[in-house]
Amino acid sequence: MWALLTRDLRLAMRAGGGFGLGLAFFLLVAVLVPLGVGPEGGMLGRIAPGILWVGALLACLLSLDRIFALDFEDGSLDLLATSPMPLEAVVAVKAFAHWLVTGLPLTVAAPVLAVLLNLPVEGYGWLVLSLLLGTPALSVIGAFGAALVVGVKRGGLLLSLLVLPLYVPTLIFGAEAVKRGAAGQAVDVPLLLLAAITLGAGAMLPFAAAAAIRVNLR
Amino acid sequence: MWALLTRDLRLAMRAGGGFGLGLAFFLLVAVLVPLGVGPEGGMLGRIAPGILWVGALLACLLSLDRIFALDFEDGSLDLLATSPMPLEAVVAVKAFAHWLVTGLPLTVAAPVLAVLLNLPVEGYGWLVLSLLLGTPALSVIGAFGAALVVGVKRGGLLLSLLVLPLYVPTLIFGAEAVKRGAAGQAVDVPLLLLAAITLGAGAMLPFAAAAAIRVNLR
Amino acid sequence: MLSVEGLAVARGGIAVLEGVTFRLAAGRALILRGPNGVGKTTLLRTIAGLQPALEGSVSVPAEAMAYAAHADGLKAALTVEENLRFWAAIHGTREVEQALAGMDLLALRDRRAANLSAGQKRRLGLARLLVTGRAVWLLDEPTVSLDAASVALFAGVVRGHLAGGGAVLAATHIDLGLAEAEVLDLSPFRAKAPAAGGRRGDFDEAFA
Amino acid sequence: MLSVEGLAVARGGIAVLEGVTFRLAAGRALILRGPNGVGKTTLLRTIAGLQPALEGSVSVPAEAMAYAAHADGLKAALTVEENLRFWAAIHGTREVEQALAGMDLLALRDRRAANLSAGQKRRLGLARLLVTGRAVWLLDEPTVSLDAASVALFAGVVRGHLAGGGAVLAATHIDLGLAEAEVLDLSPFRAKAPAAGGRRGDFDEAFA
Amino acid sequence: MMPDLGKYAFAVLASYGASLGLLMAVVALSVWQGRRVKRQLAEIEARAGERADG
Amino acid sequence: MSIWEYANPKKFMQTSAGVLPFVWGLAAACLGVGLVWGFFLTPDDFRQGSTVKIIYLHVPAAMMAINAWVMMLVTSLIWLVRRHHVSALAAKAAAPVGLTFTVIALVTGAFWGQPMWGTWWAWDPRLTSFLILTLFYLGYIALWQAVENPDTAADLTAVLCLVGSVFALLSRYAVLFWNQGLHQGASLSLDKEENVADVFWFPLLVCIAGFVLLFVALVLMRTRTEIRARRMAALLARERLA
Ligand code: HEM
Ligand SMILES: Nc1ncnc2c1ncn2[C@@H]1O[C@H](COP(=O)(O)OP(=O)(O)OP(=O)(O)O)[C@@H](O)[C@H]1O
Ligand SMILES: Nc1ncnc2c1ncn2[C@@H]1O[C@H](COP(=O)(O)OP(=O)(O)OP(=O)(O)O)[C@@H](O)[C@H]1O
Ligand SMILES: [Mg+2]
Ligand SMILES: [Mg+2]
Repeated sequence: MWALLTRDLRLAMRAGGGFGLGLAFFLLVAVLVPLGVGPEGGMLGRIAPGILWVGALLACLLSLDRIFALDFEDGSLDLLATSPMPLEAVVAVKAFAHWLVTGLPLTVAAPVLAVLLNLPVEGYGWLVLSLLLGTPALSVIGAFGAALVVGVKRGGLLLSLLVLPLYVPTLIFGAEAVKRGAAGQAVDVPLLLLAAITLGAGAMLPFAAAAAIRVNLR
Repeated sequence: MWALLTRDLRLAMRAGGGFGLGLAFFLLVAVLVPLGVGPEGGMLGRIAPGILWVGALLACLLSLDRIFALDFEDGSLDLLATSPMPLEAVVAVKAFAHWLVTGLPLTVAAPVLAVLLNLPVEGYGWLVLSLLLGTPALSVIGAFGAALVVGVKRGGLLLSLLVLPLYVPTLIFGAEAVKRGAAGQAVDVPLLLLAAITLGAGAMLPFAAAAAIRVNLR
Repeated sequence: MLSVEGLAVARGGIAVLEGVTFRLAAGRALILRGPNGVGKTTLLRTIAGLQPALEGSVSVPAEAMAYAAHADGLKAALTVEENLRFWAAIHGTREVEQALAGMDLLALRDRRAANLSAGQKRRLGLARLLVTGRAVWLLDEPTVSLDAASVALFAGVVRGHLAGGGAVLAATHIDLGLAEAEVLDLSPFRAKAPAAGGRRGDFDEAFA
Repeated sequence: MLSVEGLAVARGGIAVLEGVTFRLAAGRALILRGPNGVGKTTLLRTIAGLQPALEGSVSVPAEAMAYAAHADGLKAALTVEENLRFWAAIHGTREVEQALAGMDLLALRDRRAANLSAGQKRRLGLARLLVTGRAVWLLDEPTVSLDAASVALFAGVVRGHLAGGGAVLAATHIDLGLAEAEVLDLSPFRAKAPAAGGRRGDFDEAFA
Repeated sequence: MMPDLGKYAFAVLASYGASLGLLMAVVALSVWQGRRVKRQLAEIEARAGERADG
Repeated sequence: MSIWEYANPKKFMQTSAGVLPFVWGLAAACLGVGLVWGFFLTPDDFRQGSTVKIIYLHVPAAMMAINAWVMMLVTSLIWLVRRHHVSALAAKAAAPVGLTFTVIALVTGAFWGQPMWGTWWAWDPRLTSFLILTLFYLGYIALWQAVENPDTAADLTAVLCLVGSVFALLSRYAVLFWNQGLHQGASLSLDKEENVADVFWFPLLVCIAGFVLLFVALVLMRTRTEIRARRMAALLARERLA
C-alpha cells in the first residue's frame, strides 16, 4: 500500500508527472470565465461559487485519466492485478494519491482564486471547507470512471462524459454551501450531504472500480 | 492529403474515436454551469455568451491531445515524417480534421444550448457566426500546442496550460461579439478581429507546429 | 505445482484453444510453441487469472504465479532500481540487489527507465520476476529484443530458479537455450469450428 | 544506393556510435548486429532522417527510404486492408493486394488491427513496406514476435525486393534466414570516451 | 524611526512583507540550487578525473 | 572580439564569476538605499496617503516582469538562430525570476487596490494582462520541466516563447478592447506637481535600478547553475556509456 502510494506521488512529482498542473488549470478557468463573461464585479461575485466549483471539478477531471490509463498501457495494471495486493486496495490508494496531488492543492489555492472572482469575504471559509469535504468524492468517483474506460485509448473525453453526471450532486451541494455561506445563511445541510457523499463514495466505489478493472483486463 | 483527412475522419467516427464527445462535453458544461450558478434567469442570460464560448473552448481543448499523440504512440508520426507528404501539410490537414470533428458540430449545436442558458434571441445568429469564424483558430492553435507536447505521456493537462493562454484573444473577441449582438450593438469589429486571428493562425502556426514535431521526433 | 486440465480459452468471445492439458512439476520448465495467432498469449493470461477460462481448470497454489507479458510494467520516470524496489515492496520482499546482479543491471541502476534501449528495458522487466518471490513464472516471449549474451544470461537465471524449486512456463518462437525444457506444441489444441464439432464460445452458447 | 560516410550518431546528446561507414548497392542486404544498447536503433533513425547526425554524411536518392520501427504505425480501429490502403495512398501507390498476399494477410483483410495477435500485427507492419514503393528498406528488428514460418515468408519477400533492385538495411539479433546478406558488426564503432580521444557530444563541444 | 502609516498600515506593510518574502524566496532557492548543483558536479568531475572549470 | 565569445560556456563561466559579486553588491546597495529611502524618508501622498510607498516595489516589479519576458524572447531567438546553449539556458534561468516579479506586481497591486479602489482585484486591462502574463510564465516553465531531453526542451520552449509573445501582445489589445480600466496610465498624477514628483521619483529610480541589478544577478547565477546542471547531465550520460 505504502509502496504504491509513494510511487504514485513520486511519479507525480517527477518531471512531466503533472503535479501542479491541476492547480494551473483551476487558475485558467478562473481567468477565462471573467474574460468570457465580462468584468462587471457584481455579477462575477454572484456566480463565483458556481464557477469555482465547476473549475475545481474540471481540474480534477482532466487529471483523472492518468489514474489507471498509464498503468494499463505499460502493463503495470496486469501485474498489480496478479500481485498480492487486492485490486480494491489498489483503487483506493490510487484515488487517495490523486486527491493528494489535485484535490488538496486545489483546496489550498481556492481562496486566492476567490479574490479574482470577487467572492464575498464571508464565503472564503466555506469555500475551503466545502472543497475539503467534497474533493475526495471527486477523486473516488473519478477513479471509478477511469476504471470504466481503462481499455479505451485516450479515453479522456469519454471519461469526462461518464464522470460529469456523477459529479452533479457533489457540485450542487458544494456550490450551494459556498453560496449560502457567502450570503450569511446556514450551511450545515449542504456540508453534511457533501460529507455523506464523500464517505459513501469512498466506501463503495473502490469495489465497483476494481470490478470494472477486472473486466477491462480480461 | 485526402487520404489523411479521410483516415482521420474515419478514425473519429469509429467506436471510441471520440466523434460527438466534444459536443457532449459542451452540453455538459451548459448544464453544469446553471447547476452551479443557480437558476436566476436574468443573470444566466447575461453570462450566457461567455459561458457558451468558454464551453466551446474547453470542449475543443479536451479533444486536442488526440491530434498527434495517438499517431506518435503507435509510430505513425515517424512514418508520416518520412513519407512524401510535408509535415506542415500533415499538421494543417489534421487541424482541419479536428475542426470538422469538433468545431463544426459545436457551431451547429450552439443555438440549442443557448436556449438552455437563456441567451437573448438576438444573439443566436451572432453566436453561430462567431463560432464559425473562431473555432478554426481554436483547432489550429490547439494543433500547435499538441505538437509541443507530443512526446509527453498523457500531456493533456500540460497541453491545457500551454494552449489556454493562447486562446484568450479568440475567446474575448468571440464572447464580445455575441454579447454585443445580443445587446443589439455593432459587432463588426470583434468579428473582423476573430477572422483575422483565424487567418493569421492558419497561415503561420502549421509551420511552427511542424518544427515542434520534428524536434520531438528526433 | 501447476496443473491444467482440459482448458479452453477464448479471445473476443471466440474459442481459440481447447482441451489443453498439462502438468508442470517443481523444478521443470515447459515451452509453449505454436504459430502466430494460435493463442499462446491468451492461454498464459487465462492461466494467470487475468481472464476467465471457457472450460476446464487450472490448479496452482494461491499467489504462486508471476506473469511477464509483452509490456514490462516499467515507469519511464523512475530509475531502474526504483522500479524494482516498487515491485519488491508490492510483493513483500526486500531484496533487489540479487535481481539487479542477476540480470546484469548493476551498472544501470540509477538510469531512468526512459533512457534504456529496448533490450535493456527487457532485462529490467525480467529482473522483476526475481523480486516477486513467486514460484511459477509465466513468460510471454521473454527474450524479445535480447541479444545472444542476454539470452544466455536469462537462461542461467531460469536454471537457477528451477534449481531453487521453481517452475517456468514460457511461450516463445525462438530458442531459449534451455535444452532440458519440455516443449508443448499448441497447434493440435486449436479450437475446432463449432460446425466441426468444436465447442462454442460463451456467447454462442447462450444462443445455441 | 545508400552510402554512409564516417557517421557519428548521438542519443540524449551523447555520441553512441562513430565512424560508421558503409555502402549498400541495389540488390544487396546488410544486417547490422551488435549487443543491446550499442546504438542500432539510433543509427537507423539517423539514416532515416528522423534525427540529425553528429558528424558524417548519409547520401541516398531523395525519398528512397522506407523505415520500419518497433512501433508499426497501425490504427487499431481500422481493418488490415484499410491500414494498408492508407499508407499506399500517402505514398501515391494504389496496389495493396500484392502486399496482402505477400505477407499472407488475405484471410485477415477485414479484421480490425486491434484483434490481431502480436505476430499478425507485425506481419501487417511489414506489409506496409511493400506499399511504400520505396527502394531502400530500413528495418529495426523486423521479425520480433514472428514464428518460423512467417520469418521464412518475410525472407522471401525481402529476396523479392532485392531481386527487384531494392536494398535492405536491417538491425536484428536473430537470424533472418538471408544467407546472402552481408553482416556489419557495430561493436567496433562504439564511440570512444573523449578522454580516449573520441569525439564529444554537441554540448561537450561547446565546453571545449 | 518607523513612519506613521496611518490607516493604510496593513496594505503597506503587507506589500513590503510579501514582496521581500518573495524576493528572498527566489534568491534562497537560486542559491540553494546553485550550491547543490555545484557540489554534485564537483563529485562527478572528481570521479571523471577531469579538470573542473568555472 | 565578438560578443558571441561569451556564448561559450567556459568563457561565460569565467566572466560571470568575475562580474557576479559586483552585480550582487550593487543590487543590494540600490535596493537597500531605494527601499529605505522610499519607505522611511518620503512623505505621504496627499491623495493616496501612505499607500504611495507601495510604488517602490510595485512599479519596478511590474517593469521587470515584462522585461524578463522580453529578455527570454531575445535569448530564445538567439538559441534558435545561432544554437548557443548558454542563450537557451539563460532563458530557462530567467523564467522563474520573471514569474516572481509578476507575482510581486500582482500581490502589491492587490494590496494597493484594497484601499484605493475598494477591492483586491478588478478586471482592469492592465491587471488582466498581467494575469495572462503569469499564465504564459507558468506554461513556459511547465514545458521546460515536462520535456526530458534538454536540447528538445530548449527548442520547444523557444518556439513557445516566440508564438506566446505574439499572442501575449494580441491578448493585451483584446483585453483593452474588452474593458476600459481603473488603473493609472503611464502619465500619473506624480508628474503634475514637479516638486512632489521628485520626492517620489528619485527613490523610485533607485529602486528600479535595484530591481534591474537584482534581475541580472539572479539570472547570471541561475544561468551558471543551469550550465553546471547541463554539464553534469552530459558527464553522467557519458559515464553510463563508458
Ligand atoms: C494586481 C494588480 C496590479 C497590477 C498587475 C498592476 C500592474 C502594473 C503595471 C504593469 C504597471 C506598469 C509599470 C510600467 O510600465 O511602468 C503598473 C504601474 C503602476 N501601478 Fe499598478 N498594477 C496593479 C494594481 C495597482 C493598484 C491597485 C494601484 C493603485 C491604486 C496601482 C498603481 C500603480 C502606479 C501608481 C503605477 C505607476 C504608473 C507609472 O509608472 O506610470 N497599481 N502597475
Ligand atoms: N477481439 C478478438 N476477436 C476475435 N479474435 C481475436 C480477437 N483478438 C485476438 N483474436 C485472435 O485470437 C487468436 C489468439 O491470439 P493470441 O494473441 O493469443 O496469439 P499468440 O499465440 O500469442 O500469437 P503471437 O505468437 O502472434 O503472439 C489470434 O488468432 C487473434 O487473431
Ligand atoms: N536519453 C538518453 N540519454 C542517454 N543515453 C541514452 C538515452 N536513451 C538511450 N540511451 C542509450 O543509448 C544507447 C543506444 O540505444 P539504442 O536504442 O540505439 O540501442 P540498440 O542498439 O537499438 O539496442 P537494442 O538492441 O537493445 O534495441 C543505449 O545504451 C541506451 O542506453
Ligand atoms: Mg502473443
Ligand atoms: Mg533498438
